[in-house]
Amino acid sequence: AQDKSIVVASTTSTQDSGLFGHLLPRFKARTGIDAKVVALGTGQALDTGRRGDADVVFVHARSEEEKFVAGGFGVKRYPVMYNDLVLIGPRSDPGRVGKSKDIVEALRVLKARTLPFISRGDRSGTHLAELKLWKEAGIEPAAGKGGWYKSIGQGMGAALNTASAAEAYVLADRGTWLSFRNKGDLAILVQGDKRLFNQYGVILVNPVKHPHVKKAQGQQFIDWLISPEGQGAIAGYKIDGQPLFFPNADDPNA
Amino acid sequence: MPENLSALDLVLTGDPALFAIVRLALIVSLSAVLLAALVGVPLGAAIALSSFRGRDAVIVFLNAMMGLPPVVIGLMVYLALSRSGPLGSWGLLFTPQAMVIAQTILVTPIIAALARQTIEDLWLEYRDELTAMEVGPLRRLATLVWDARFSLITALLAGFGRAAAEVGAVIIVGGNIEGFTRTMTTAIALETSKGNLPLAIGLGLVLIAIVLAVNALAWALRRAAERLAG
Amino acid sequence: MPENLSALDLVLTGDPALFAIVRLALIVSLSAVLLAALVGVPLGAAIALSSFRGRDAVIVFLNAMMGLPPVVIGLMVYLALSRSGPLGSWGLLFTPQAMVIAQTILVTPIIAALARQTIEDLWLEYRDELTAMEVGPLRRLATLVWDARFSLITALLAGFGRAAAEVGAVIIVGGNIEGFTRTMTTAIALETSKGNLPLAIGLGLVLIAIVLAVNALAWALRRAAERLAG
Amino acid sequence: MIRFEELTATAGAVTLLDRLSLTIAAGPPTVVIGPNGAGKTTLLRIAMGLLQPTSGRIVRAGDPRRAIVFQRPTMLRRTTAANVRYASFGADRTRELLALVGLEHAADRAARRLSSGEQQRLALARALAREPAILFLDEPTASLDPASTKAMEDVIRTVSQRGIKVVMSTHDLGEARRLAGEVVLLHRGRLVEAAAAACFFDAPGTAEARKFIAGELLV
Amino acid sequence: MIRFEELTATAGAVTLLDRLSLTIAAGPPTVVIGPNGAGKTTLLRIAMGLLQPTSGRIVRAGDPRRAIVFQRPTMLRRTTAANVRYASFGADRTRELLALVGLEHAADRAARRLSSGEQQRLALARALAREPAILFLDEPTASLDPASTKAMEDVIRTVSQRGIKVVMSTHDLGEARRLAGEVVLLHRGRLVEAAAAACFFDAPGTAEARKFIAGELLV
Ligand SMILES: Nc1ncnc2c1ncn2[C@@H]1O[C@H](COP(=O)(O)OP(=O)(O)OP(=O)(O)O)[C@@H](O)[C@H]1O
Ligand SMILES: Nc1ncnc2c1ncn2[C@@H]1O[C@H](COP(=O)(O)OP(=O)(O)OP(=O)(O)O)[C@@H](O)[C@H]1O
Ligand SMILES: [Mg+2]
Ligand SMILES: [Mg+2]
Repeated sequence: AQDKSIVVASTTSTQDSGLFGHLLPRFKARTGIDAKVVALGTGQALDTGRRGDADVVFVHARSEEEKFVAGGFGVKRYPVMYNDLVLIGPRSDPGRVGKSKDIVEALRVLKARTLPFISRGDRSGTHLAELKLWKEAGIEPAAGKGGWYKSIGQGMGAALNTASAAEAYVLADRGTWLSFRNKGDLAILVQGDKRLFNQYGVILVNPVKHPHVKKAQGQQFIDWLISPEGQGAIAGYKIDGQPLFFPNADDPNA
Repeated sequence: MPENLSALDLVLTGDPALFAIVRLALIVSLSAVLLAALVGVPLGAAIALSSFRGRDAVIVFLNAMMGLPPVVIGLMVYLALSRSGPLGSWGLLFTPQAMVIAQTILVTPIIAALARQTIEDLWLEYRDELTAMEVGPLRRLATLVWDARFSLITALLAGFGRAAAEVGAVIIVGGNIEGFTRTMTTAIALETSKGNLPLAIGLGLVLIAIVLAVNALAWALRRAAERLAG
Repeated sequence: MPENLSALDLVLTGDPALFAIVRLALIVSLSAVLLAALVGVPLGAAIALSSFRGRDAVIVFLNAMMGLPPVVIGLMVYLALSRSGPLGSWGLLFTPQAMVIAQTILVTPIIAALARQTIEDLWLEYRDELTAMEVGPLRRLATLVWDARFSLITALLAGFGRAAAEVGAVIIVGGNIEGFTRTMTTAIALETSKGNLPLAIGLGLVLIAIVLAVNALAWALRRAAERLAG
Repeated sequence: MIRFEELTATAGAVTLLDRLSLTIAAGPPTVVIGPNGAGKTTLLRIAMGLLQPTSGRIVRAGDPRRAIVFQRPTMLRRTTAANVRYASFGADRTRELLALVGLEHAADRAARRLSSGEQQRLALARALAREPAILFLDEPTASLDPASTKAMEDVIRTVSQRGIKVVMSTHDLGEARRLAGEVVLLHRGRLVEAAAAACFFDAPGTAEARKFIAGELLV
Repeated sequence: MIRFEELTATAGAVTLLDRLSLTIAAGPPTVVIGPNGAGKTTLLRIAMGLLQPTSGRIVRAGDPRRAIVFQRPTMLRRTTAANVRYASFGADRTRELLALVGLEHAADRAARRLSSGEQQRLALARALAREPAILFLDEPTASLDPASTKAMEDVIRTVSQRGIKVVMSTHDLGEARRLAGEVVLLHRGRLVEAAAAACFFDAPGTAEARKFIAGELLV
């Protein structure tokens, strides 16, 4: 092949959940393009795009993505899909937070009973979402640092591994959780709260800024993702019969 | 680590978080090197001095263990110390002690393999005399370690370099918990994944400066000891 | 890597993805060690043989460079090779070549520092004779490297161990792209973050087996050469 | 005290000793002579247990403590006194031994910095510190000045009279005459002649011995 | 050819050479004698340029090529022949030189496995391979058998007659008598006497020289 390939900077959650393993072969079959995915923290992924080291960024932190486009680094942001965050904790659930669907209430209980909580602490999309939730709960978790609130500065998988070994609570995206193999005694305790939704967007890196960006092939990738075929492929990715991501390219507000 | 600050700012303002991280990084890697030296040097010396069937295989194995992947060591220690693991009751996972354990496992073969080579080279020179003096195995070992001590420092420094720079194992067993098990290398990894590359590199330079300082100190001690030894 | 399969299954079924990963891991780390040896051994030897003001400082620096943090090296190579960096036009970021560059930088000081010590120990023995023979600097260097070659193998193996086990630098500059820049260590890191610890450890064991095989081969060659040299 | 039976030692294609049989009995020194490469050092090393013969047998009466002064002694990286102390067996006689070999003045100097002759003398002190029953000396006076050679020969005579069996090699035929009870002539790894010193020098039994005594080249 | 002016060499508290002045002129061998530790090796090493004196001056006429046979030569980890070839200057005379020192038979053996005497002979071949104008020999016959010693002395005489200046040390006063044009007696780093060989042995100018020749202990 005459080097039909693009570099996609994405996040660990999409890679660790196995979504790309599902999508890329289909994309390649359709277009003949190799999408090389580099899975990074959200901040690092955007930075990679900013430097022109990727052709496409595919992340989940809307405000950061909009900044990226506004700064002229990206052409246009397309919403692609969402998944949801879930509160994971020990099956025994010492805080009895699993009874309600209210994530903010659950966080208040954790803080009140100083139950161990693992924060990714890496300014990833998931981490930013977590901070927003603490804010809504009126809690400054930094006060618990080193005690019940452990900020580990690592990816989703590592955070789950830590929670599994430490029997702690942790906020995770459903996709990573479902594909995660080291669940141990952990289980989903809180889910379904609207505030837990997590939107993914895809952006072509601006070829005006970085002339070597493979504009046509990158756009082909984006077009495919938001096409009915791509959206169908996303919806079709399931683990144990459960979908991990929900396509919503047609939702202009996403 | 405070946002929007360069590593230089942190150093200049004497940032307490940075100070704690540096302290922990030094304690963990120096403890690991100390423990690894206590095991690795005698082990390397014992292999250098002995001859038995399968000795070559043991040396190959030891040399290969210099290539133990940190992530794998980290995982194994993690599984052992995890609550559901065999040593879970010790409650050591995600503590500095766990990091010392993992790094000790990582560094011991490096020190042992390099010490083996160094001591074997000296043994070639001493073998006849010590054998003729009927020096017993333990004393023989002690003599060679002592007389090779200046060359062995390089082996220890190689081990220290590995421990100080290593991130894969400590992040798994230590968990990179802010204010508790965050060391220089895990902090650098974190800033990298945040996309805060200038701070990451700044911290890297601080780490390199610290490693340099430790090396300079070790060399100064060596030179002083050499002068005393005449 | 296919899900739900143990590393043993992958090995036994001759999984092509695993095979490609092993191949790349070997190519990258062996190339890095080769390049590092080409630079590091002469460099270490040159320092061992020379005497100049500030030599101690150079040795301290070299020893300290054994502790270069892979993540920092990774970042620096990343920034240099990035499209916005000085060498961006080479288009090497996220390629195996970038991984070789980063690992070469990482391993060169290790090989140089260990070679320096080994050759300095031999130089003590040869100095008078070679000086009396007025052997020129280049020939002197070649003679010592050649005559110390059997001991130097341990230095090369230490470098290989570091390169084979290293993940921090290669993941940053290689990007761990499936089918392209995924090596054993980055695959292990990925499986770890997927929580697939048995597969991660299984791959780790495969990696250790490969490192063992390379070491055994190196040792066998050394023994054969030793026998030939008499 | 030691009997060698049909000792053969080879290294690769080279024969170091060739079916050598010899009995070393108590009494005045046994002196091994022979051209360079004859196998003198090899014989002493085998007797000392440092080298295993390829074939043949070594029979010892009991397990007498042995000590050796190598042809090229290696000093440990310590002071002169510490080298002797290191080797000491039983009571510490370091001062006395250093005085015996004339090195009191260098007691606290790094042993590896001593001159060759000084090192050879230190090696003797070290060997004596082991209080051996058999003492092997490989060309012990080769680097010594005339006065030290005399002194060393006196030491050898003294320890020999005290009952220590001395087995030594030398290239100095005068020295062999002065010290030997028995002379052993080696050539190319073979034992040419072993005889009481008086007989050997006055009436050598072989042409090779006659030639060697005359200082002629053996081929 | 070489003049030493007020050479002093110290190492720590030890004085190796003490204000030594000496002129070495072309002609028959200069033989340096003196007790162990007198400074003979030190003097040769300084003359060879391997050691820097602490003070004093060395004046050389031109830059004649020098070679040395050390008291304890170090063999490179190669064969006997390769050791000579390594040192060769100009045309390769390895075979000829090995024949000269009687080591043709050992040409392909590992040099480090040679016996001490063989190594000493090899070291001479190696030094001659450099085609030196000045040849330093530090006790070149110390480990040689009587026949080899004779042969070595013949070699020394021959090269000396061919115009190579030989400066050697020895403990063998007979050898000094046989070879020396000039004798230099050192004691404790000081030059005691430097004189033509005939004068030195027949009419030593100092009490120390008289004692040394008589084989008495110098204190
Ligand atoms: N680097 C050094 N440090 C301390 N002392 C030294 C050093 N080098 C030599 N000496 C001492 O200087 C003295 C002279 O040594 P040198 O080797 O020149 O003696 P020499 O005349 O060659 O003796 P020998 O006949 O035993 O070979 C000796 O007493 C030796 O111990
Ligand atoms: N390990 C070895 N491999 C090959 N040849 C050897 C080995 N050791 C000794 N030789 C050879 O065996 C012969 C005997 O050596 P040895 O050292 O016993 O001689 P020697 O009689 O002590 O000689 P010298 O008078 O020179 O000290 C020599 O020719 C030497 O080169
Ligand atoms: Mg010998
Ligand atoms: Mg000397």
